[in-house]
Parts: sequence; C-alpha cells; structure tokens
Amino acid sequence: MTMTAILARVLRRELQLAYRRRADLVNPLLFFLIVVTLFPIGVTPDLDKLAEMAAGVLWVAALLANLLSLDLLFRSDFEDGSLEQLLLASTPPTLLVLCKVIAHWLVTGLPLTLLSPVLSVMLALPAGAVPLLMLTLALGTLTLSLIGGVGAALTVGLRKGGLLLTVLIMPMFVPVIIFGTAAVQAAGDGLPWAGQLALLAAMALGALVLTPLATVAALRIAVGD
Amino acid sequence: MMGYFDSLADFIAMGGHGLYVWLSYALGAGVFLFNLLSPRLIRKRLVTEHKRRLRREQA
Amino acid sequence: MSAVLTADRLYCERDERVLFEALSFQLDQGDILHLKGPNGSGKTTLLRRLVGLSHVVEGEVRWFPEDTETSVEPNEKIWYIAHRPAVTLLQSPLENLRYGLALHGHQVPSEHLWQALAQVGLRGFEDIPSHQLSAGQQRRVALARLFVSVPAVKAWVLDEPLTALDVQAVDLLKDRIRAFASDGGCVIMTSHHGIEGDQVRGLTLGVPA
Amino acid sequence: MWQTLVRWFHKWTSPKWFYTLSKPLSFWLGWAATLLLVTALVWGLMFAPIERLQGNSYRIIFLHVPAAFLSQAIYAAIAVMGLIGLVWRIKLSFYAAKQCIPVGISMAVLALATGAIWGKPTWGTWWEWDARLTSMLVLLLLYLGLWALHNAMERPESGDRAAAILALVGVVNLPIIKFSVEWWNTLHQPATLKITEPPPMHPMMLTPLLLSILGFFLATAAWVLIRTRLEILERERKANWAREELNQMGKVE
Repeated sequence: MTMTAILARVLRRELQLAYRRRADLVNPLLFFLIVVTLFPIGVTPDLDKLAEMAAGVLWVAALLANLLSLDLLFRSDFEDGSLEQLLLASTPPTLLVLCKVIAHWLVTGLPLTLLSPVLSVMLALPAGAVPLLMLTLALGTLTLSLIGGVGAALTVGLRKGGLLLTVLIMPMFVPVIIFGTAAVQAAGDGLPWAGQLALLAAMALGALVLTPLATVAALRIAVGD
Repeated sequence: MMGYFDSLADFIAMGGHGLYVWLSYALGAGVFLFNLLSPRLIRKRLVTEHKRRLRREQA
Repeated sequence: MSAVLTADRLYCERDERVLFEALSFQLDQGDILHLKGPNGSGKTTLLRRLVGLSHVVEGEVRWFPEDTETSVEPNEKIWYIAHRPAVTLLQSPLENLRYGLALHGHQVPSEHLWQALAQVGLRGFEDIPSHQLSAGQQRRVALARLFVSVPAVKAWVLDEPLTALDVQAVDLLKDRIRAFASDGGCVIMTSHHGIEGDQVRGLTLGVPA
Repeated sequence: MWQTLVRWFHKWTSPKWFYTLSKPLSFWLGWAATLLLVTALVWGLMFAPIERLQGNSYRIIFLHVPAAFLSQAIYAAIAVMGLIGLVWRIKLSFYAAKQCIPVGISMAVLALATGAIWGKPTWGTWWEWDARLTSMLVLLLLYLGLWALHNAMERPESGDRAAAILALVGVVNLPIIKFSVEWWNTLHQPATLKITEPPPMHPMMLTPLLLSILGFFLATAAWVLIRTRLEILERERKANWAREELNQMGKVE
C-alpha cells in the first residue's frame, strides 16, 4: 500500500465515523447560530452598529464553536485503544494525525464557513465582505483545528479535559482572530485586505507543518501513562 | 535630605501621583513577599508529608 | 534462529513500589514468552514498554538486534494487541480489521478478511456495527488480525489475548500462536490461562523477593 | 579539558549535586539582588529627576519594566528547559522549568498591575487596550495554562512533558502574538502615548532602571534555585540522601 493510499484510508475512516456520529456534528453549528443570535439581543438590534461588529462576532462565535468540538478529536480513539495502534503504525504518526485534524476541519470548520454567509446577513455585514469572510474563516478554522489538536492531545487523558483545553489553547488563537477580523473589516470598508489574508495563509501553513509534531508528542504522553 | 524631593511630605505625595506610585510599589512588595514566603510554605508541606510517610512506614 | 528481542536491565516502579528490576531476557525466532504474575505486577506495563508506548520503564529494549537497518521500534514488524482492543464501535468488524491492517500499510484482499473473521467465529457479524457485538465478540474482532497472514510481521505482543473467549476459541487461538511461532515468529503474551508447547518459556513477575 | 567540562556538566544535572551546590549560590544571589534592588529603588524613587511629561508617576517604570522583561525571559527559559528535558531526558531541567512558572506568573501579574496603575495618571483610565498590556495579558494566560496543565496531570512526569510541549508551542507563538497585537493596536488606536518609551532617558533614570532589571534578574534566579531545590526533595524523596535531608528539616522545625 502506498503512503497516499494509507492516508486516504485513514481520512475515509474519519469521515465515515463523523457521518455515523452526525448528531454530534450539528452541535457546533447550532452553537454558532445561537451565539450569533444572542449578540443582537444582548448588545443592540441596530443594524448599523451590528454591521460594525459583525466580523468580530462571527469570528469569535466560530472560534468557540470550533473549540467546543475539539475535545472529541482524540477522545473516542483514546478510550477504545485505537490511539495506541495509531502511534504504533508503520506510517509516520504525524501524517496520520494530520489526516485526523483535516477530517475534523472538513466536518466542523468547513460547515461553519458554509453557514457563515447566512449569519452575516443577520448581522448586516456588508455584502462585499462575505466572500472574504468565507475565505478567512476557511483558512482560520483550519489553523484553529491544527493548534487545537495540540491542546486536544495534551488533555485527552484527563477526565475533565474540555475546559482545560480551552484555557490552554485560547491565547494561541489571538493572532488568527486578529488577522481574520481585520481582513473582513477591511474588505467591508473597501480597504486593501491582501496582507491580512497572506498572513492568515502563512499561519495556516506554519501550523500545518509544525503542530502535528507537537500533537504526536502530546499523544505519546497521554498514551504512555 | 530627601534626594530629589524637598520634604518627606513631598516625597509621599509624589507631585499628586503618590497613590499610583505607592500602590505600584506596594504590589511590588507583595510580589516579593509571595516569592519569599511561598517556598517556606512548600517546605513546611514537604516536612509534614515526610513525617506522615514515616509514621505510615513505622505502623 | 536469530534474536528478535533483547531486553536489558529493565526497571519499573509505580506508586512507590518496585514492580521489577534488573529484568533482562532475550527472545529468538520461534519463541513464545508467557508472562505470568498477579494483577498489578507490571505485565501490561512491560508489554507497553516493549512496543515503545510506555515511558515509565527504564532500561534498554532492542528489537531485531542483528538487523542493523531497523529503527528502535520497527513497528512494521510488530503487532501489538492491547487490553483495550482498539475496536471502534461505530465500525463493523470488517472495517475495523481493514483499518488496523492499513495502519501498518497492508492491503489484504477482502476474501482473506472475511476468512479471518469467520475463523474467529464472527461469521454473519462481519458488517454490522461493532457496538451490537458482545464483549467477547469485540475482542475477537481485534484478534482476527492474527488470523490474516502477513509475512512482514515477525513478532506479536499480546496482552491477555485469551480472556473473554470460550473454550473452543481459546484452543483455536493457542494453535494459531504456536503455528506462528513454528513459522519463525516470536510471541510475547500475558495470560491467566496457560499455554503449552515446547517453544513456550515462562517469566513470572511480582514474585516476592 | 573537555572531559572535565563534560563531567562538571553532568554533576550539575544530577539532582543531588545541584541540591548541594545551589545552596550557597542562592544565598549569595539573594543578597546581591537585595543590595541591587535597594540601591536601584531608593535611587529611582528619591534621586532620579522627575520626568517632563508624566511627572512622578513614571517612577513606576523601575518595577514595571523589570517585571515585564523578566516575565518574558522566564517564559522563554521554561521553553528552553522543557526542550532540554524532552531531548536529553534531564529531570532537573523539568523541575526547574516547573518552578519557574509561579515566579513567572508573579512577574506577569506585577507587570500587568503596574502597567494598569501607571495607565491611570497617563491615559486617564485603568485599562487601555495598549499593545504591550494586551500581549502581557496573553502571556499571563499562557502561564496560567501551563500551571493548570501541570496540576491536571496525575503523574508529575507526564505533567513535566506535557507542559514542556505546551511551552514550546507557546514560545513559537509568542512573537506572532506580539506582532499581531501590535499591528492590531496601531490599527485601532493610532495616537496613544506609549508609556514605556519615553524619549532618550537621562542617565540618572537609566542607571537605576538597569540596576533594577539586574536586581530582578538575580532575585528571580535565587527564587527559582530555592524552589527547584524543594521540587528536587519532593520528587527524589525516595533517594536516601533526600530522606536524610527531609529528616534534618523535620528536626529543625
């Protein structure tokens, strides 16, 4: 079996599992929807003011929704012992883990991205900024899943890992959220946004290369206990 | 006598900024105190735990 | 017969208690090592150290010491079946088996997989979700891997493979283990059952010093 | 020559030797730090001239800047020691890294609090989303995460390794965070008065500041040494020498 075939097999298994657990996958989306709904209620229904905050609200809500789903990334594999087998595979575990994270993005980050135009209308985000919102959310949620994977791996062996995961990982999301919202805001105001987008892409690439190493190292600790 | 300041009262007042300056320095003292005292507490805990272990071993 | 594994001066302590120390042994092709000892004597920990999962054990482990090309834990040559059987409940036995083999880079024709599942007594259960199976059947899903012949695999590390199996299945698996060893494989296993045979060597942990 | 150096290094990485040798070291470091800090702070509070724009409130700088500097340096040190621990499996490195965390937290808290207090007379508000304060806040959160992770792990050895990985990820992220926050800050508030960047400093101000930084540095070193010694005693408590030491400590009390 070639490496690509193995990785395709792993990706397929993850997507298959996600499909069979599809009820769990709806939760982050619902969460996203609810948080975005609460903002106008809690702050103001004034569309002009909402338009000003829209980018930030959508980004923060997407980040929280993503965090919510991260705890499950390795948990069931850890509990049934599949994680041990993953680390003992003859394929480099970094690549296998990367497959898992990408699968996670495909079933959370991507749906969040696809849902965002609808919510952006509710928050009166300027229509011109919507394509960029989707593009940055797609890139940003991928970075979030990659960094969050490290946190999920660090906390997988703990009984109450979910909250700790949030504490560990949230500060690392700061740059993503800054450049994500800035790009969308700039596009809404008709200002240049290519720089922010390039930085987001650079962060996604950096995370793609570096985080799987940390994730595997963290998983080895969790499994080695 | 008070260096840059004319009197003790002047020194305390810090040109109207006394509250901020002294609050900061009080916090600084607090942080130093924490760093000096917390090892003592750890030490005490270690000794207590050690004594408890000894008792358990003798039992 | 060439050496498969050397373990040198292994030492492990847990919760302020020494589980084993100065533990050294060598295993050759064709050997079956039966690890014995009461609960909590460190059998599982030792197995996990051998496959490179545990870092609570000190000492040196070398797989295939005569083979200079392989890495420290040459995963492609070793199968480890843990107490947690690594059976994903949302997947069918067939999917589980195929995935387990794929992780090691083996793609086996489907009919071999069906055959292996039939051999462990899962005929008719091949493609239903594993959560509908009993605990014993779930363990068999994990063990089915041992009934697929993959020549690249030279060593099995098995943690309590015989528990939760009925008498017939126990005999079948014992035969399979002996056959694998006779073909030049090496098996390290823990078990509260015994395993008989000329190749079997025993090692007991947790004997009061 | 090389051999002696290597042997010397190995001695220092052995917890027992470190325990014995660090004792006089922390003592002298502590006294040197005290001397430096008393000099620096008395100088800074009483003898340094007033700052033209900010008045006397600038005297907070003698605490704020050293604390900010140390909190960042300690985080970097934690990451480096974590890396050493992971790569060369030196337990001592993990012990020291763990005990750096509370000291680092205290420094970050001091830097944040003095920054906020300084902000009141300078900006007219206790909190401003200034780039330095914001990234200091993020740094504090990173520290708290490290500490929380240590406490959550059942086996301290796992906590050591997990925290080392987290610190490494954090230290890679830290420059990115700082850069992004600075960029964000200039985007949102172009005209704030930067508090820690007064025009070229008068030597009468700069000297006590440098002395204070050095004093903070030595004090931190002393505290970390003391705490690490206690960590060694706790972790190595089964070794005979550590038992003996604990017995002695028990008798003294």
